[in-house]
Parts: sequence; structure tokens; C-alpha cells
Amino acid sequence: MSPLQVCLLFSSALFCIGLVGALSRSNAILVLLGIELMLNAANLNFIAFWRYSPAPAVGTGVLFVIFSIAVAAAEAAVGLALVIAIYRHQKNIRLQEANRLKG
Amino acid sequence: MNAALAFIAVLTLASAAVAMALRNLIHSALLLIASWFGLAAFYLWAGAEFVAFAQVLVYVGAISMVVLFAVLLTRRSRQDLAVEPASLGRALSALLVGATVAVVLARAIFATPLAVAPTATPTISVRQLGAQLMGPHAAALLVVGVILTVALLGAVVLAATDRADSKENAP
Amino acid sequence: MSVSDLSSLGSPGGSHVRAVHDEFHGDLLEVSMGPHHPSTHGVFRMIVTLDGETIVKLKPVFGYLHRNHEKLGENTSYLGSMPYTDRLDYLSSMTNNWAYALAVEKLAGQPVPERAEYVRVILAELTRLLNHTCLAGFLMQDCGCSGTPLMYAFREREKILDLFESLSGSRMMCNYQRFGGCRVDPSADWLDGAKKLTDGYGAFLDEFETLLTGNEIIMARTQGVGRLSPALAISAGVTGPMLRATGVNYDLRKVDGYGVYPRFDFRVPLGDHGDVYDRYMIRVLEMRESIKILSQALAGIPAGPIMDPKAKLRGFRPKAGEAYGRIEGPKGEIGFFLISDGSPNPYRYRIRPPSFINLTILEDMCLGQTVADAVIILGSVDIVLGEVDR
Amino acid sequence: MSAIAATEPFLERAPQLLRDAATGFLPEPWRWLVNSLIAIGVILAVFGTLFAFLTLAERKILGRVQNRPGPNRTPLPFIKIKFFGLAQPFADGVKSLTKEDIVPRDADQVLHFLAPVVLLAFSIITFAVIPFGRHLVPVELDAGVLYFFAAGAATELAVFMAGWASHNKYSLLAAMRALAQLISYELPLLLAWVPVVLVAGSLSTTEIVTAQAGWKFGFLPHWYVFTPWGFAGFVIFIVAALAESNRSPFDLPEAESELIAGHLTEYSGFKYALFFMAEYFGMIALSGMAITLFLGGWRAPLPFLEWIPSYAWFGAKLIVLLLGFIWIRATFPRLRMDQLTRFAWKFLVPLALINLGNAAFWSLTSHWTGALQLIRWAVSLVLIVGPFVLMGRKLSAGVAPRVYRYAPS
Amino acid sequence: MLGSGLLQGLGVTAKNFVGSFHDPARLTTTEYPEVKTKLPEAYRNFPFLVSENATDPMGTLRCVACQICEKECPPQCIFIEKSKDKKPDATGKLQLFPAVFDIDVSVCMSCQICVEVCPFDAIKMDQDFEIATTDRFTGLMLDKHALAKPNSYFHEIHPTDAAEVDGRLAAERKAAEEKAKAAAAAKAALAAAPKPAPAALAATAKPPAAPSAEAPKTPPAA
Repeated sequence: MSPLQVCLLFSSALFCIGLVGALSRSNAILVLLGIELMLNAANLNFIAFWRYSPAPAVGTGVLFVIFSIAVAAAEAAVGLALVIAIYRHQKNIRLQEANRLKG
Repeated sequence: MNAALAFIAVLTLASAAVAMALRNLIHSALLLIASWFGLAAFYLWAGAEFVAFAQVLVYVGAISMVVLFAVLLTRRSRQDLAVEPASLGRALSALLVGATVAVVLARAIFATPLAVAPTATPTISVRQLGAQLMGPHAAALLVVGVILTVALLGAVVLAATDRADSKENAP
Repeated sequence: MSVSDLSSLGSPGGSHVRAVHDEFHGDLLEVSMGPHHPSTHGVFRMIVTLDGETIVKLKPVFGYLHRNHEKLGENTSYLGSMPYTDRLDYLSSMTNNWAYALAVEKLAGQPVPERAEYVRVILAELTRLLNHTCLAGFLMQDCGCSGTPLMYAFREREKILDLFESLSGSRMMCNYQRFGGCRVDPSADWLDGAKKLTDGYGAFLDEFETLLTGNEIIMARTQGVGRLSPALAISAGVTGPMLRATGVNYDLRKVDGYGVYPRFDFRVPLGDHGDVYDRYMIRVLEMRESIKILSQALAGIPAGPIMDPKAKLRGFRPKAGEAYGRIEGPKGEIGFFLISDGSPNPYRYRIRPPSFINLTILEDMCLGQTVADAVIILGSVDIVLGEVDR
Repeated sequence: MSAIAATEPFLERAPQLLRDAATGFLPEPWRWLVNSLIAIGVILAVFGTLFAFLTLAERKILGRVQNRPGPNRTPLPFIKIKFFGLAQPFADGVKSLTKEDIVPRDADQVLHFLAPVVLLAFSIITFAVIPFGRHLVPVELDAGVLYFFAAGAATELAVFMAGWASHNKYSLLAAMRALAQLISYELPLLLAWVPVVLVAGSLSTTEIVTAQAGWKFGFLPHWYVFTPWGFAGFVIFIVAALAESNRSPFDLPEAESELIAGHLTEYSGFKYALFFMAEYFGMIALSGMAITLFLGGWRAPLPFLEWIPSYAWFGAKLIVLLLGFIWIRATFPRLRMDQLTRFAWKFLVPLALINLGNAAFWSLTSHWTGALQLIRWAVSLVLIVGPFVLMGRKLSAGVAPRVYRYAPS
Repeated sequence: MLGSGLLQGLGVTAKNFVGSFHDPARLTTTEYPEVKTKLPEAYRNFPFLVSENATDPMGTLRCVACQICEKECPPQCIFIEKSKDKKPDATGKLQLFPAVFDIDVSVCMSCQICVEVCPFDAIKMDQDFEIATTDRFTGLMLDKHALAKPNSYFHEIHPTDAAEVDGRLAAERKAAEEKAKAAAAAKAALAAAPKPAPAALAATAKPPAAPSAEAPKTPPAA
């Protein structure tokens, strides 16, 4: 098993943890956190591939991660604003109950 | 080298897994922060210094704060922080999906010839990164800027309340 | 807690209170501030219900320092109550003494020599300086200054206390006034000391104001905070600087003209907003007026006896009747109501404590403000728990 | 570490010479390890001592400002000489070590324990990239400044942990305040140093100090604080640093008159001392970073003073800044939470953004000379003073000294 | 401009910081156990009983156990028991004396009312405030042995007061002696002039120091 494969396994394990978390929990914040974990796992892959790429000086993987982190920050901000909006409407953040499109 | 990687991986995965399984939201959030730290450590291990610090700055410095803030704002009492466990069927099906994805991914990883030689840790200086960002990736940078601005405004609009005026009127 | 519940908590004079929304229904935090909290000015307790940091309900709890003062007064001789009045508002024992002496003098028809009246004015104005200086220091401490204004205030207060001590023998528990005069005649040295202090006080106030009055943080913290409307203030019976900060012209020194106050030239500063900053500034301006009164009184003090020669100390039995003596204390109208049945003890002994009555509208001022505001609003009311709880 | 030229003055080289004399005989990997350990030990010892005496200095200065002598009675052990209360920090240390450590029954035991540890750890690791002297940089990182602020960002997290774990309503309020404060002031803090990075062209602390070398007219050092944008950045940085390190007038999380002791309410003994230590370490680290970014790092202020070793200059600047922090604490009252956040979002952040543009202008016009140089200064000054005055007026709208009327007599 | 008030404030604190090093008005602290400020003469803290003679304090107490102070004491911290027999006082007149005279200084509030009402100048205010004790019940319950302090001590702490009191007492004693002499002479004259005697007796019956006369103790120096 090459080190790259170790990294990839690490990343896929993290992705699956995030996936299971996002699917199994009903708390909106936890679901968001699970999605964050999945994003992080993807970032991890980029770095791993960059690390073992033939030309690391180009830095595409690193740049991609930087963009991805920026997008993740935006996602977290909007997601948590949504959570607060949901809470304001239904006084809890259980996603099963967030089934109305009208507040 | 690989021992360090294994150490980082185990810590990160363990904290992430426990975070996803815990009932206490605050503990979950704090453990996730630990796993984000683990990821930063991995980036450092891989030689992506800038990304590692950015990861800490953005995730630990900003996103974790927003998460904790959201947790505190969306509870009525301390007991509320203990989230009821997911129903058994839901948990089982989620685990099933997760396991399936894991198996598929693992098979793909092992099936692909990825036998790269262990090389020395590459380095990329901040100056190089900057040149790349401002050169070939300038368009992407602008788009990210726009996304962040839009997200900021969107978040404000979503979270802003009707009483926005009451605080503003105070001197 | 629903919106309808909250509206019932609204104040009678409620237009100045911001509407309190309760959008996170039930997301309220009940905090007990006190009786051992660093800024409740003694053993005072507020049960505060918070929405975030905004106060939606505030319940004052007092009585931790209750000492049965009024009942004790009915079982003690008239003279015996005098040292107890020191302990009401222990920052301004001289004015408490005066108010009580005034009530008894009214009851007994006891005249007071002119020199004693002047000495009383001097001491009352010194007490006002002392009390207002301390209050400003405490208020700034509540605003979060790390003790600096408070220590400056205490530095000046020490000088006044030294004067009190060399005159009456005690710094705070003066027990100085008697029915028909004062206990000790101030010497020329003492009057010189008081004059020196008066002359130097303006400079201290200038320094104090340079530190605080123009300070942007203090203005931002105090302006518009804890608004009190004149109507509510009047209907709640608020007196003293708190009332004048709302713009109501009511100063017993002018209204009653007790003692020899009508002889002095001084002005009554009035505020227009009734917020914490106004209450602070009114006190500062009152101190400047007090300095004017003091220099006039110290210049014009006549010679003569300090005690009415006919005044009785032991075996004092006023004829049956009732009297209410009130003066403008530093905190507001301090009054004593006495009913005599001809025995050595009063039949009824009742105090009108300004701290207590000014405190009753605390909730009205605090609703819709934050915890940090509640602390400075309480500080600006100027309470002494000895007087509130009695 | 960079190679040291033997031509430099002895005092400048003294720390390295001393270290090399101690570890020179070791084989390479071991030598590196021991050198690192020595660096860590020295930083801990030096700044630990500085912390101890800073607490004393703070209390003495607060005392003097308040017209009282401050602690002056603690005698040195065994000899019973009260040397200005110089033994006070040690007495405090012994006291906090021997006090009972109380953990509330309902507290989150693990987090309650972890909070001070995490806080102190993150406060200390920020020291790694500060250049204390010409050759005294513990770790030279390409992205040193970023590292510093990444590590510093985690400290409020610990404050939150402490507040939440204490299971105390005041502590919880403090935790909320700490979070809001961090979110608000992280941004101006970062935006305040971005102009420096822009002009210096590097994220490395050593290179930023290098970029500030030299003198204009032979006496005015090229420190960034002596440029319009640099001065503005410095002020914004200091204000945000005060907020980040929970110092007065931004000490809202532990606002004594409101929240008793905020997140520290349920802490006692050694854990409390750790919090205290971390607060001072954070303050020292941020001051050190301010020196590096704006005050020319370890550079001497005047050319003829260069013979004094660089670390002494760093120390002197550090102490001056710290005394300034204490002076500010002795004077100012505390802001309210909404004012604090409004100040950050409506004043500091826009000002810092304008300042960034200002620095860009400065950097674009670096080739201007002669009369153009004057125009450059004028434009830069207008670019920062104008917004400051305008936004300051808007921020303090409705807040002004009042004129009072007197009752007609 | 924003911040000008803050800068002025910084100026004030800087002035005070510097001032505390050279201006005594800006560093008013006295370091108490080592340095003690002089107490003003009027300072009062807890009463003591005046005895004429330091060598025999119990024999020469001025107190005649009249119990007025016990009755007037607002917090009622004085407890007196009269003696069964009489002893001659300083003037040689037979008087009661306090068999028990206790003051609970943990209750006493130093209000000075006992001093003001005492017709015999027997109880005066002390200036000793360092009476802290670990024994809170008996340690603060002062009996007459602990309370008795000689007149010379009174002179030491309240010289003006003491001189005034001594002068008044001396005058009264002299008057009393003269009266006694006159009475003896009158007796010797045997019903030669019976009229003046009741008037003289009435004068002695009046307490030597009426409370109202007590007030202007320190006559105005002005």
C-alpha cells in the first residue's frame, strides 16, 4: 500500500463518517457539521494528490483547497443562518419538522 | 513519516467519529474542532503550510465560532443540548449507506494503480501561491470573492430579525 | 413567557421603554444578581430575566439589611434614635441627623440658634459633596473603570471625612446634631479647614470631569440609558437629583426654604433626558452649586451659641402631637414622621427614605436594556442599602 | 536560523555563542532537538518572569495612577526586606498553587479542566514566530504571520469552553460575549496587518522586520508606524489586540461589575492562575507581533543606538507597549456588548479596509520622489484621516456633551 | 473628533501617576501599622470610666452607679449593678459605687450618648481602636477593671475636654467645701441664721453638670 493510498483511505473514511453523520442525525447543526466533514475529506484528497504529484510547484491542489475552504466558510455561514431561521420558525432545529416552505 | 501520518489519521478519524456519535452538541462541536486541527496537522505533514494555517484560521477561528454561536442561540435550556439519538432504522440505514460508500471507495482506491514513490515533502512558498492566485487563477479568486460577499449578505438577511431596529437606535 | 405576558410587565409610564420582542419563545435566562454580586451596592438582589442580554423582567429583592430601625425608634428615647439615623444612609449621616433633629424640633417647638443653622448648612453641603463624589466614583466603577475615578473620589472624600472626624469624633457615624442645635461648636481652625477644602474642591471637580464627562465611552454607555420620564418619576415619588435629572424643578432647599437656605444664592440644575448621564451630570453640577453655598455660609457664619440654652437633653418629653421634618438630602427628600404621646419615646417613628423610594422604579428603567445597563442604572439611582432596608 | 557574521558585536551574538558552547558537541539531530528545547525553555523562562513582574507592575501602576502605593509589603523570603513588594508575584504564585481547586458539581468536568490548558497552550505557541532579536527567531516560517493569528484564533475558543463548562449563568453569558467579541474583532485584527504584508511583500515575520530597515533623513526609521497607513493600522491593531486579549476597555467576558468574573467565576486556585497567565501571555504575544509588524521589530530607533543589542530593543519596545496597555486599563471604562460589536463592524472594519486601499496606494507610489513624495503623504493622510473623522462622527452620533439648564429662581 | 475625550482622560491619569511620586496630595496613603496618623482630639471610640487616681483605680472611680447611662444607652450595651454599701468619693462624700460595670463593646456603637448624659463626668470616650480579639464573647465584654482609666489618661487623649471638666469639678468641689464649711459654721453659730441653709442645700442637690451645659464643651475659639 503506497502512502498515497493511505491518504486516500484516510480521506474516504473521513468522508464516510461525515456522510453517516449527515444522514443519521436529525439535528440541523449536526447535519451541517457532517457536510463540513465531507468537504474536508475532499480537501484532504486534493492535498494528498498534490503531495504526491510529479510537479508540486504548480500548486493546483493547494489552490483548489484554498478556494474550497473559502466556499466552506460561505457554506457554513449560510447554513447556520438557515439553522437560526428554522429555529425561529419552529422553535427547534429538527429537520424532520422543517417540511414547510412557508414560515 | 508514516507513523506521523497514521497518528494524525487515527486522531482525526476518532474525533470525527465520536463527534458524529455524541449526544451533546457542544461536545460534538468541540470534537469536530479537534478533528479540524488534525486535518491542519495533515496539511502541515504534507507540506502545505499556508493551507494548514488557513484551515486553522477559517475553521477553528471562524466556522467553529459560528457553529458554537448557533448551538447556543438555538437552545432553550441546557438540557436541550443533549440531542435525542436518531431512530434505530435511520441510524442503521445511514450506516449501511456509509459502509457501502466506504467499500466502493476503498475498492476504487485499491483497484487504481497509485504506486507512487515516496518523495520528499514538497514545499510551495506563499509568494508562489500568490503569483498563482493572481495570475492564472485570478478569475477564480474573483468568483470566490463574489461568493463570499453574497454568502455574507445572504446570511445577514436570513438571520436578521425584525428587531434589527431596536438595537440600532441605541446610542 | 409569551408576548402577551410581557406586555403586562410594561411600565406605567411605558413610552420610554423599548418594546421587548420575544421571538425565541422560552429562550429566557433567569439570573440572580446579588445579594453577593460585585456591583449591587450592598446586599441588594435583582432577579433578572434575560433574553440574550436584554432584560425582560427585573424583580428587586431587598430586606437583607433590615434592622428594625423604625420599631427600635419607637422603643428608644428621642435622643437614642439619633445615632441610629447615622446608620440609615451611612454616607450622609449629617443630613440624616439634621432631618431627624428638624422633625423633633418641630414636634417640640424647639428653636435653633443661628450659628447652629449655619453649621448645619455647611455640614449638609459637605455631605452633599461627599455623597455625590462617591456616587460618581461608584457609577464609573460600575461602568468598568478599574477603580481610578473611585479612588480619586475617595481621595477627596477622605478630606471631608477628616473634617467630620475632627468636629464630631467619628468619620461616618457623626451623631452630631441635637434637638436645638449642634453638639460641638466648630472652632475657627475647623472653619478654616472647611474653607480650604471648599476652595480646592472646584479644581478636583475639573480634573474629575476631564477624566469622565467628555469621555466618549462613558457618554456612549450612559446617554439614553435608563430613561425616566418626568410623569413616572413624579407618580413614583422620586426625589432628589434623580427627579431633577428628568427636568422637574423640585428642590426642598428652594421649596421649603428650611434652615437658612433662603439666604444663599444658588441655582438648581435640571436635566432634559432623565438618563444615566443626566443623573451623573446633575450631581456634578449640584456639587458646583454646593461649593457656592459653602463659601457663602463659611463667609457669613455668625458668632453665638451653638445650642439653644433651653434645649433639654435628658428627660426630653415633647407634648403629644405629630410632626414631619424633611430636608433635601443628597439622595432626595429624607423625612422623619413622628407622633408623640407625651412619653419619652415616640409613639410612631417613620422614615421617608429617598433611596428606597427612588429604587422602586428600577424595573421601569431597566426593561429593554442590557445587563450591563442594569448595573449602571442601579448605580445611578444612588442607593445605600442601610436606608433601603432600614 | 540565519548564519551569524562574526563581525557583529559580541552582545548581538552572545545568545547564539552561549547556546553553541552548550550544545556544539552534540551530533546533528540531537543538537537540533536540544537547541529547540533550549529555545522553548528560554522563552518560557523569560516570558514567565516577565509575566510575573508584569502583574506586579500592573498593580503598582494602577495603584500609582489611583494615588495609592500598590502592593509593597511582601518581603523577600527569609531576609524580610520589603523591596517595593518585589516578592509579590511569588507570594501570589504560592497562594494560587496552594488554594483549593474547586470544580462545581454540575460542571462539565473534562472541558472545565481542558479550558485553561488549551488557552495557555495556544497563548504560548504564538511566541514561536516572533523575532525577538536579529538572530532570535524560534521558528522561521514562510507564513509566520498567518501562523501567529491562526494559533491566536483558538484562544477565545478556550474562553468559550471555560464559560460553558462552568455551568454557571454568568459564565454562559461570558461565553456568548467571548464568541461575539472574537467574531467581531478577528476581522479588524487581520485587516490591520494585511497592509503590512502588502507593502512588505511577505508573510514571514523576519522579512517584515527586514523590510523596515533603514532611516529616512538619517534619523526617521523606516518603521511602518511612521507612515499614515501604518499608523492607522497600528492603532486598529492595538484596539483589536486589546479586544482579543480581553483587556480593558474590552474586558466584557470577565466584566467584573456585570458578570462577577465571567468565565472565570467558577475557577479557583491553579486553574485561575493559568487563565491569568494566558491572558498576559496573549497580551505579550500580541504586543510582540505589533512591534514586529509596525514598530520595526528589534530595530534600534536611531542609527547611533544600533550598538545596543537587538533583543534589548525588542524588550524595551515590548515593555513600553505593555505599560501602554496598563495605562489604558487604568483610564477607560468598559464598553457595552452592542457598542463593542458596532464599533468593530461599523468603524474598525471599514477603516481597516480603507487603510488597505491606502497601503495599496502607498505601495504603488513608492517610486515617487521630491514634490511627488509630499503629494503621496498628503493623499495618504487624507485617505485615512477623512474616513476616520467622518465615520467617527457617524459612530458617535447622538453622543455628545450636554448643556444643562438651571431652574428659574 | 472621536477619541479626544479619551486622550484627555489618559492625560489625567498620567498626571496622577507622575504626581503620586512627588506630590503628597496625590499619594495620601499612610502605611498603618508602622505609621499612625495623629487622631484628632475629638476622636471617640468606646467609653471608659474615669478614676481620679492611677494607683487605686477601683477606689477612686467617679461613677456613682446612678444607672442613667445604662438607661439611655441606645443599643443597651451597659450593665450596672449598684453596690450595697457606700464609699467616700474624692471629696470625701459617701457615695454608692458600681459593684459591676460591664460594657459589651461588640454591641457598643460609640455614639457618646452615655458621656453626654452622665452628670458626674464619670464616663468618657476612649480613643483605643485596636481591640481586635479572637475571643469574641468574653474578650469584648469589658468589666470595670478593664474600663477604669485614670484622669491623667483622659488628659492625654482629650486635653481640652479634660481641662474643662477638671476646672468645673474643682470649682464644684470648692463650692461644696465652702458650703460644707459654711454649713458647719452655721451649725456652730447654732440657729443664728437658719434661712440660707435650704438654699445652699438646693444648690448642691442640682447635678454639677446639667446636660444642656454639657454641650458647649469646647468653647468657640473664634
